[in-house]
Amino acid sequence: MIKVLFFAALRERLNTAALELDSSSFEHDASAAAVLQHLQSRSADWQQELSRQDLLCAVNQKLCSLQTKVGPGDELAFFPPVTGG
Amino acid sequence: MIKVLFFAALRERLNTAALELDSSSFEHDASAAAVLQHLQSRSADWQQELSRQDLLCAVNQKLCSLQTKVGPGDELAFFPPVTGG
Amino acid sequence: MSISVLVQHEDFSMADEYAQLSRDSSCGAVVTFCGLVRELSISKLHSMTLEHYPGMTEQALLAIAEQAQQRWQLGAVRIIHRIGTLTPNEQIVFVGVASAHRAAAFEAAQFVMDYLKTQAPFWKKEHSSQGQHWVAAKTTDQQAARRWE
Amino acid sequence: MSISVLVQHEDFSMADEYAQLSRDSSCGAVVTFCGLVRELSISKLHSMTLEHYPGMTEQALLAIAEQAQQRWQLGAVRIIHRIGTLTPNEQIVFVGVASAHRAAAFEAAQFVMDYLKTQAPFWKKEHSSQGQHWVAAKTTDQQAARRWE
Repeated sequence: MIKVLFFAALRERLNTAALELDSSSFEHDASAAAVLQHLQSRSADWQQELSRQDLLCAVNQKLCSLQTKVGPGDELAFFPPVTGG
Repeated sequence: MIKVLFFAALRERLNTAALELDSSSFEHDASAAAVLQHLQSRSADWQQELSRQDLLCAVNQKLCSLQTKVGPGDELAFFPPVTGG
Repeated sequence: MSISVLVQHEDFSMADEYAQLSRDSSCGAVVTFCGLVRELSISKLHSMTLEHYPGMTEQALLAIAEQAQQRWQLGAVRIIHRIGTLTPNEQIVFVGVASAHRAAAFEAAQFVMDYLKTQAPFWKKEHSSQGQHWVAAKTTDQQAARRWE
Repeated sequence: MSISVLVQHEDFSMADEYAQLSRDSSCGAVVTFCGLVRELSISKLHSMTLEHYPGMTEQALLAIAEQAQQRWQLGAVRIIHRIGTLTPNEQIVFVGVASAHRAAAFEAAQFVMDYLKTQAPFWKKEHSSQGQHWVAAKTTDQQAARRWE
């Protein structure tokens, strides 16, 4: 399984906080971009929300680029630019 | 009268905290440099202590250059670089 | 060198934090930053909700504090960030740095805030007289973070 | 905008100062700096005496705070500097700045400290196990002040 989390405005717009994907549906060395593409294909809404230029991605709780490899047991997160502080 | 003050290490080395000079012994538009020169001429010790490159000067409680004009009623101060904070 | 980060609902005490930071007898400089919930210019703010990414947030703050420690000679770095619902005038974030030298303390505190603003997963939602909306990220914060690269 | 400076023998309370600074509901950022008496590396420090130039010192601090106010948009600037005899771990100086923006608060606090260090007439004398001596001015402080010119 690959765990996917959404936060803040993105969580609200997708109406989804978390979901689990079957990692066997991805290639062995799939990237976060491949997972994102899979999620975008779910609907026109998801396509739109997950195509924002400012979307941030974390793999296993670390900010990273979409080129980062992901596999079984990994935790992926997508979220808007952070606004703490 | 021109009031002259010394502070910190300079006050200790000159063994003088304050003195008053007769302003009539200076030219009308005398500068702080003229007062300093007068003080330096008092003794070899004063000459040495008041010739330090890092000597600071204040006229009427404002840091200023030795070119600043001084006259009757003015307060002059000479002191080493400040070390507060 | 002491590093500590906290993500909590509860308020914090500036006095307690400062007392802790000023204990190290080799550090002559203590710099603190406090961020507070402020009024909005265009509408009346009722409250603010702070969402975070549990687990990642703590790691991100710790990584930022560790980077500060590597860049400057510091005695202590402390970061506290609140989550949940906050009302106007409440404290949101505390950053405190103790160092032997003031330049290091000032720079490290700024560095921590600049990185926290752009890398720590927190999101603010404002609830005001004009409804609720997510706060937009500022390009000035991105620029501020970039100067440390 | 509120400016206030104090030169005093008495200690000050960081908690009280912070409470005062964080009152202005338009200022979301409060930066504080505290300088403390620290141990010496080469000898045991017994105490430190702070001499000042009564009258000029207060004016100099006020002028520094006013320059900060002209350079940045600030809600409040507070400067407290102690004089007389201080022992290790005692507080020497407090600078607090409140602003709508953190960059302004950080920069103004640094500016005030850099100028205070090079322009406010205070002189420190250390009394240690190796006798007493006047503290020498640091070229790094001169350099720090020059960056604001």
